[in-house]
Amino acid sequence: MATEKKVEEEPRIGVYVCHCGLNIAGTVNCDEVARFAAALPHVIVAKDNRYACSDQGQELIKSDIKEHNLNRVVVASCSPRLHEPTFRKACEEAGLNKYLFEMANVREHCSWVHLHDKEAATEKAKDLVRAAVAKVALLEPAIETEVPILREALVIGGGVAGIQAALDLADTGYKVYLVEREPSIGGRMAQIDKTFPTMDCSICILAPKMSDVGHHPNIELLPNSEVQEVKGYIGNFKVKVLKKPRYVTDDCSACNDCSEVCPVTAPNEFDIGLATRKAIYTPFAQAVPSTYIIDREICLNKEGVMACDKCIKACERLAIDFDMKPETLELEVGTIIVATGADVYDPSSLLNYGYTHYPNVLTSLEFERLINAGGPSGGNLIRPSDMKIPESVAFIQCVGSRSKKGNFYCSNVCCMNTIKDSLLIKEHWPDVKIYVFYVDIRAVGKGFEDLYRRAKEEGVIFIRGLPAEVIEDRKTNNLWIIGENTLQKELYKVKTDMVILSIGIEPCHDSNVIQRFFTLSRTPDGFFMEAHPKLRPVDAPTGGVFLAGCAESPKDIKDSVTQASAAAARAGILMAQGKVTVEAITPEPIPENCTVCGLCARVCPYNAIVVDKERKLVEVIEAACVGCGTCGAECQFDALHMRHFTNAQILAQIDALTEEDADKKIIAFCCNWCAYAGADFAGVSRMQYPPNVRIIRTMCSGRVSPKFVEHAFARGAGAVLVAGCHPGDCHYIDANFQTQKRVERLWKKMERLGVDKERLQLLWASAAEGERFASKVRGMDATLNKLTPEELENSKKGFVGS
Amino acid sequence: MPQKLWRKPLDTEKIKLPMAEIHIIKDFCKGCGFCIEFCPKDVLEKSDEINKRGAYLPKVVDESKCVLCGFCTAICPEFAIFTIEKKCKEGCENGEKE
Amino acid sequence: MEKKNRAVLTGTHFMSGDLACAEGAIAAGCRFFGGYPITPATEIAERMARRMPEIGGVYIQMEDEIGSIAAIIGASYAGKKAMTATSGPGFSLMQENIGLAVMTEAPLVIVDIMRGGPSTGQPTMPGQQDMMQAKWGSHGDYEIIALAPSSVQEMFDLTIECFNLAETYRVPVMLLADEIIGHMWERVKIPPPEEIVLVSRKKPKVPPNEYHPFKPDGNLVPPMACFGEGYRFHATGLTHDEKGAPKTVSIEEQTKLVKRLCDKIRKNAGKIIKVEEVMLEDAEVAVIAYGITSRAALSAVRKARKEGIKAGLLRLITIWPFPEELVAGIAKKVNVIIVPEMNYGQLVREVERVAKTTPVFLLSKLGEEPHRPSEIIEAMRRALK
Amino acid sequence: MTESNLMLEHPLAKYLRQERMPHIWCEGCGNGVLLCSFFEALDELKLDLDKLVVVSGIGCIGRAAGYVNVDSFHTTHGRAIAFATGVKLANPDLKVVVISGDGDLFAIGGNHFIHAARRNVDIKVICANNFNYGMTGGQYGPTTPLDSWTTTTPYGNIEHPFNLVHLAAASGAVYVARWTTLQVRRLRNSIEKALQKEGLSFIEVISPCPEIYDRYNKLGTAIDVMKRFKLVSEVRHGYDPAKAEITKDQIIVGEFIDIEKPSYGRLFREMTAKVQKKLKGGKAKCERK
Repeated sequence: MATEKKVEEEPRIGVYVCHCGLNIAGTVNCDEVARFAAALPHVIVAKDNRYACSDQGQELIKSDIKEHNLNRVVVASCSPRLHEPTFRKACEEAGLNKYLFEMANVREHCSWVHLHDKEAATEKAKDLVRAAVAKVALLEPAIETEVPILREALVIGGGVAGIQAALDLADTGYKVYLVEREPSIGGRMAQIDKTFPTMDCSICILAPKMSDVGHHPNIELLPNSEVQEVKGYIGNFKVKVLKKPRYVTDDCSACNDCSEVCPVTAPNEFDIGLATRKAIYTPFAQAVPSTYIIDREICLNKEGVMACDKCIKACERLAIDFDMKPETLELEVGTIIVATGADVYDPSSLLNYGYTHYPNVLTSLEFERLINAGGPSGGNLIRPSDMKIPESVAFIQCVGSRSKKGNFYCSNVCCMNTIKDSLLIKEHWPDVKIYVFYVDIRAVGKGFEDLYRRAKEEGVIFIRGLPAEVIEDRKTNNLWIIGENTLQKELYKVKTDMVILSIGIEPCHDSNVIQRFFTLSRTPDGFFMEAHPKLRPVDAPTGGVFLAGCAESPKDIKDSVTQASAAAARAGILMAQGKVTVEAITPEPIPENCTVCGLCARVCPYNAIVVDKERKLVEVIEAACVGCGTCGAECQFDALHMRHFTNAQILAQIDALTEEDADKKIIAFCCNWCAYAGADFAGVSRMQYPPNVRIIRTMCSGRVSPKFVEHAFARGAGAVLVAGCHPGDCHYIDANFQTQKRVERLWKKMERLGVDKERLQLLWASAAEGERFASKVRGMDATLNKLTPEELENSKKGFVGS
Repeated sequence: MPQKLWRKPLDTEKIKLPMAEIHIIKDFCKGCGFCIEFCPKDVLEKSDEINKRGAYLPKVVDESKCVLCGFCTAICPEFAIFTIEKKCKEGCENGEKE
Repeated sequence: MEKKNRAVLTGTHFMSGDLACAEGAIAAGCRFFGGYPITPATEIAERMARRMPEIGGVYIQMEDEIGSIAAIIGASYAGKKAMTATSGPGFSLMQENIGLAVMTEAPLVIVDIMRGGPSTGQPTMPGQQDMMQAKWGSHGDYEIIALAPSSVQEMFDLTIECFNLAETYRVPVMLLADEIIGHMWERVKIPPPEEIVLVSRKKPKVPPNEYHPFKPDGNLVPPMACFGEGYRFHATGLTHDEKGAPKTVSIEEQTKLVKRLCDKIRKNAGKIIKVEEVMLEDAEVAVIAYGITSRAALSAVRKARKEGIKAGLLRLITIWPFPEELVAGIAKKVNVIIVPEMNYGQLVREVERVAKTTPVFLLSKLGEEPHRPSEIIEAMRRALK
Repeated sequence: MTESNLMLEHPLAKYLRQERMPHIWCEGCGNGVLLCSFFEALDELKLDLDKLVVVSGIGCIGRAAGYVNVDSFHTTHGRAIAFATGVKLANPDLKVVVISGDGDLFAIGGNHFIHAARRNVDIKVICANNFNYGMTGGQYGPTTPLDSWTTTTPYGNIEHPFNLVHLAAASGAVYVARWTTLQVRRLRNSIEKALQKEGLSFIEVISPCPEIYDRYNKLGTAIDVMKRFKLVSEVRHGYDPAKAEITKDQIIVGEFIDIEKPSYGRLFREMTAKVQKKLKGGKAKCERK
C-alpha cells in the first residue's frame, strides 16, 4: 500500500519451529512445517528444534541472526502471551530490534486443540507460519518512548491499608497525598477491639501509625475529602479533590469544650449508633486529625443563619468558622494507590434473623464497639434490651456471605473474627455460654488453627448448620435459634440472650465511582480486578494505579498491610525510575492522508488524540495512548499508522491465511486480552474444536477495521469471527463498543449484498471462557459446510475493492 | 451501604442537655412572630392570647425541646423573650425542676 | 509652671483682634476648637491650630460650620471648654445646631467676626449685620448671650467673659466682633493667670442614680455631668423632661422647658449685662453704639461737648440679653437718641422698642468705611433741630 | 413573676433604659434586633459602660440613643458623626458609637461620614438601612433601590442608590461589614470587633421596615422579609465592597474590610507630644523650616 512505510532493506527472515517436546511435535509435523517455511519469500533459514525457549534454542537463533545476518525472526511455538518477551530479548541480544520479531501460536491454537487430526493441524501450522512470515516481513523497528513519572503519589482511602501505603511511600521519600472521605483516618481497624490471632488491641497498634501519618513531613493528609475527577495517565495524573469544610480550623486543640456545650446530639457513626455524639464532635478519641468537625446536617445553624453559637463562645482558640467553604484541590501525581476499603453487609434484609427488630441481635461490628473498653458500654458485654450481661451468646456465621441471600463469595475474616470474639468473652466472662453456628470454619492462616483450637478448649460450642430462624421472646427479649445441625442431621432449638451476626464484607457501595475514574474492571463479586491474579496482584490494569486492602478483595489486617506495602513498593519502583517506557504500538498520524475529520479522536477511549483543526493536524499523546488501535480502525483515510499492527501487516496476514482453501476457513480476529487469551485457555485445557479457524491477534477487537473483514471475504474466506472482551470488561474501557457498531454496520452491508450474515460472527469471550470460544468455532464450522459456490462468489464480488 | 443507625444509643440516659425555662414579657411583645418562625427547635407557636397592645403572643409548645440557644432573645426586637437554664436539685436526672 | 506660661501669655503684646480672641479663649481654659476657614475669622483658627497642641488642647478643622458646631457641642458634653469661630455665612450654617446647644444647654462660645452680607457679600469688609441673627437665627423661642468688643484688648477680655457666662448659664455665648476689630492690631495686656477670673460649670452633687440632667437648681441652670463620669444620662434635641426623656407631645413639658431655657437668661439679665456710660448724666442727646462704631461715637460725643452740645454715650458691651431697662431709663432723660450701626438698622429696633416716645435716629453705614465722628456730630445737630 | 421584675431577669436588662420600654418601633422593625445585637456585643466584651457614649441622629433608629443605659446624645438630623467626633477627640478614654439610619448618615449627614472616615476618627458607626425614611412616612432616600415605590417616588424611584459598604471603604474606614437583622450572631461579632478596633468602623445592618417600605413595595410581613434575607444573603468575607451592590436577588454580607490605620486622635496626640517636647527644648521636628 502506497501509504505504508517501505522497509529499507530486503527482509532476511529466519523461521524456527518449536517442538516443545511433544506438546507440538506430538501433533504437528514440525520438520515439514520448517521445510514449508523455508520456501516462503524472504526466508533465509528455517529450522525446527526441541525447545526454542531453552538456552540452546535461543543461542541458535542468536547465532543465526549473526551468521546469516537475519533482520527478521519468526518463532512458531506457544502463545506470544507466554514467550514473546523471551524471544524479543534474544533478538535484542543479537542486535536485532525486538519489534522485528513475530510468533506463530502453533501450540495453544493448534497442536493442543487438534490432537486427533495431525494432518489438519500441520496444515494449520503452515498457514499460521505463512501468516507470521507475511507479517514479519512488514514489521518495522521501533524505539519505545519514555514517559516521565512525577515523584508524588496519591493514596485514596485512609484505612490501615491506605495508612501503610502512605507511610511506606513517605518514608521512601516521596510526597504523598492521603485522601480520606471520613473526618478521621483509621477506617474499620479503628473500630475493631482486638485483632486475631494475636489478640492485641487494634487501636493501640493503629494509633501510632495514624499519628505518624498526621505528622509525617512527606504526607499531606486530606480528611473529609473526596476525589472528584481524575485525568491524565501513568506518571502524570491530574486529580481534583473536593475538600469538604470542617467548620473548625487547625487551631482546634481538641479540648472538647465545644462538644460539651453543643445542644444537639446524634448517634455516633463510629460506634454504629450505640453511643451518642454532638453536632460538633470528633469521631473517636484517637482520631487523626484530632480537629473537631461540625455536622451541619443536624447543627442548628442552617442557611447561613446562626441560631446557636454556644460552640463559638466556648472555643477559646477561636477555631470555629461557620463560613468555611468547600475547596477543590488540584493535585498532580505520578502514581495512585486505591485503598478505598469495603462496606459491611447489612443484615436487616434477612428477616429470619430479626436484625433491627430484636434489640439483642447485633452485628459483629456492633459487638466490636460493645466489647471495646473505649466503647459505649465501657467494654462491658451488655445486651441492649436491659443492659445486663448475657448468660449466653450465639454467633451466626456467613451472614451475607457464601449464600444467594447476600454474596456468594467467602468474606474471609468472619470465622476468625468470631473465634476471636468468643475468646474475648470467655476471657472476661468465663461463664457465658457461647454458640457458634457455622457452615465451615476457615482458619487458614498463621496461628489461626491454634486460635480455633483454643476456642474449642475454652468450651465454645460450634454447631455446623446455619439457623433457619431467630425468634424473640417478647417478654424477656431472649432469642430462640432454630435450625438443623448438618453433622448430627438433627434439628436444634437453642435459647440465647444475645445473637451476634457475623456479617460479611462487601465492595464499597460507590466503588463504581472509583472504577470510572481509573477505568478499572471489577470481578463479578464487585471488587477491583488486578492486572494479573498471580503475577501482578497489586497492579491495577491501568498503568500507574495500584490496589490495596479490601477494595481488591475481603482480607484481614495483616493481608491488607502486606498488600499495601506491596502496592507502595510497586508505585515506588515507577517513581524511582522516574520514567516509564510505553510499548511502541501507538499510532503515527500520516498528515498527507489526514482530513482532520476528528473521528479517531472521537472513538479514542483515552482522549489520547488531539485534533487541531486550526493547524490542520492530529497529534497522538504517546503517554496517554495504550495502543488499542480503535482509532486506526475508525480512520477511513489510512491516516493513522498503527505501529506493529499496521493495516498492511494485518492485510498481509489475511492474504497469507486465505491463500489456499479460503472458503474452508474461518478468519478470526481476537483481542489480546480476552478472546485470544480465551483461545489460549482452550488450548491449555485441551478443548478440541475444528482446525479450520485461523486467529489473527490484535490488541483490541476495536482494532478490527471493517476493511479487514471485507478483505477476508473478498479473498473468499468462508467465515469471519470478530472476538473481544465482554462489554463493560473491555481492557480499553469501551473500545469494543466500536467493534460492535462496526460489525453491525457490516451485517447491514451483507444484507444489502445478499450475503449470509451468519458468515460474520461477533463473540464476547473472557480469558477464562475457552469453551465459549471453542463452541463458537464449532458452531461456525456448521455454517461453513452449508456454503454454496454462489454464495461465495457473491461475497467475493460484493467486497472486492471495497 | 453504610450501616443504618437504628438503635437508641446506649448512653442516651447519660447525655444531659440543659433544661430551659422560657419567659415571655407579654406587655412588650408586638407579635412579630420572629421567635416562633426562627426557633431552630420549633419550641414556640402563635397563641390566641392577645396582650394589651393587641398583639398575638407566642406560646411555648414544648419547653423540654428548648436547648437554650438564645436565638429567640437575640432575634426579638422587643426584648420580650428570654430563656434561663432550669436549676435542678443535687444529682437530679435530666434537670427536673425543683 | 511651664504649662501656665504656655497657656496664658502674661505680658504686653501687639496683636490683632483675632489673635487676642484666640489667646483670650486659651486663657479662659478653652481646650477644644472646631472650625472651618472663613474670612475674616480665619486667623483665629490658624492661631488655635498652632496653639492647641502646645497646651494639650484639641484643634480640628471640620468639613463645614455645621460640623464645627456639632463637634464643639460634643466636646462640651465631653467636658471641655469649646469654641468655634466664623463669619456671616458660616454663622448662618450654624443656626440649627445653636438651637441644639440651647436645647441641650451645652456651654460653648461662638465667635462671629462680622463681614458685609447678605450671602457672600463683602468677605473682607466690616459689618454689624449679624446682630439679629445672633438672637433669632435658630427656630423656636430661646435666649442666648452675645457680647460686642470694641478693642483688641476687649477681644481678649470679653472672650474670657464669654466662656465664663457660657459655663455659668449652660448656654451658647457669642462674641460679635466686626471685621475691623478682628483685623485691627493694638496693644494687649495679658494679666498673670492668677488675676484672671475663671468660671466652670456646676457639677452635680447627687449620686448618678439620683441625677436628673435637666433638673435646675436655684438659678434655673441644671448642674452638668459630663460623658464618662458615670452618670449615664441621655440628652436630646427633642423636648424632654428633667430626666432627659423625650416628651414630644406633652404641653406641660414643652411650656416648662421653653420657659426655663429663656428665663435662666432673662431673670439673670441684671447679672449678665455690661455697658459703658459716658457723660450721660446731663445729656440731651444720647448716642447708643457698640463695637467699632462706639469708638467713633466716643470722640464725637467729646467733640460735641466742646461745641456745647450736651451729648452722652451708651456703649453696649452686652448685646443680648438687650439692656432694656438701662436704655429705657436714658430715653426718659434725653430728648433724642442716635444709634450709629454698620448695618441698615438692626439694634436700633430694640432701642426704639424701649425708648417709647423719645425720638430715635438711625445712622446707618454700609460697606468698607466705619462712621466718622463728624458724621455723628452732624447727626446730633440734625436731631436737635 | 410580674412583668416589671420579669424584665429585670432579662439577660440584657442592664443595658436598657427599662422605664422607656416598650420602644416606639413598629412590629417586626429591625431596629430592636440591631439594638439587641449591640447589647449582646457589650455583654460579650464586658465593656465599662461608664466609658461608652452612644450618639444617634434623626429617624426611627435615632431613638436608639434614648434606650441605651449609657451616656447618650440624640443630635440634630445628620450631625451624629460630627458630634461624636467632638466627643471622642475631647475625651479619648470614651468609646463612641454612632447608631443611625441610612438617610441620616448618608443623605443629610453624608459629608460628615466621608470626612470622619477619611480622618479615621476613632468612632464606630452602625447604620440601620431600611431603604427609606420611615419616620416621616416612607420617602425615598440615598439607599432606596431603583424602581421602588415610596411616597415621594409615586412613579418608582429613578435615583441610583448608594452601595454603603463601598462608600465606607472608599472613604477610608478601617473596618467595613454588612449583615442583615437575621444574622444577629455575626452582627454581634462584627460589633465586638469594631468596638475593639482603632479607627472608624462601619457596619451596615439591612433591616426590615414592615409597616412602611416593605408594605409599600409588597415585600410581605416582617417574617417574609427576614426569610428573604435568609434566601438572598450570601456570606463572603473579604469580598470587594465595590462588587457588593444590593440587588433584588442577592445581598452579599460579611466583613469586607479589616485593616490597620492610625486614627486622627492618635496622630493628633503624637503631634502634640512632639510639639511639647520641642517647646521643652527637645529635638523633635514638628514644623517645616
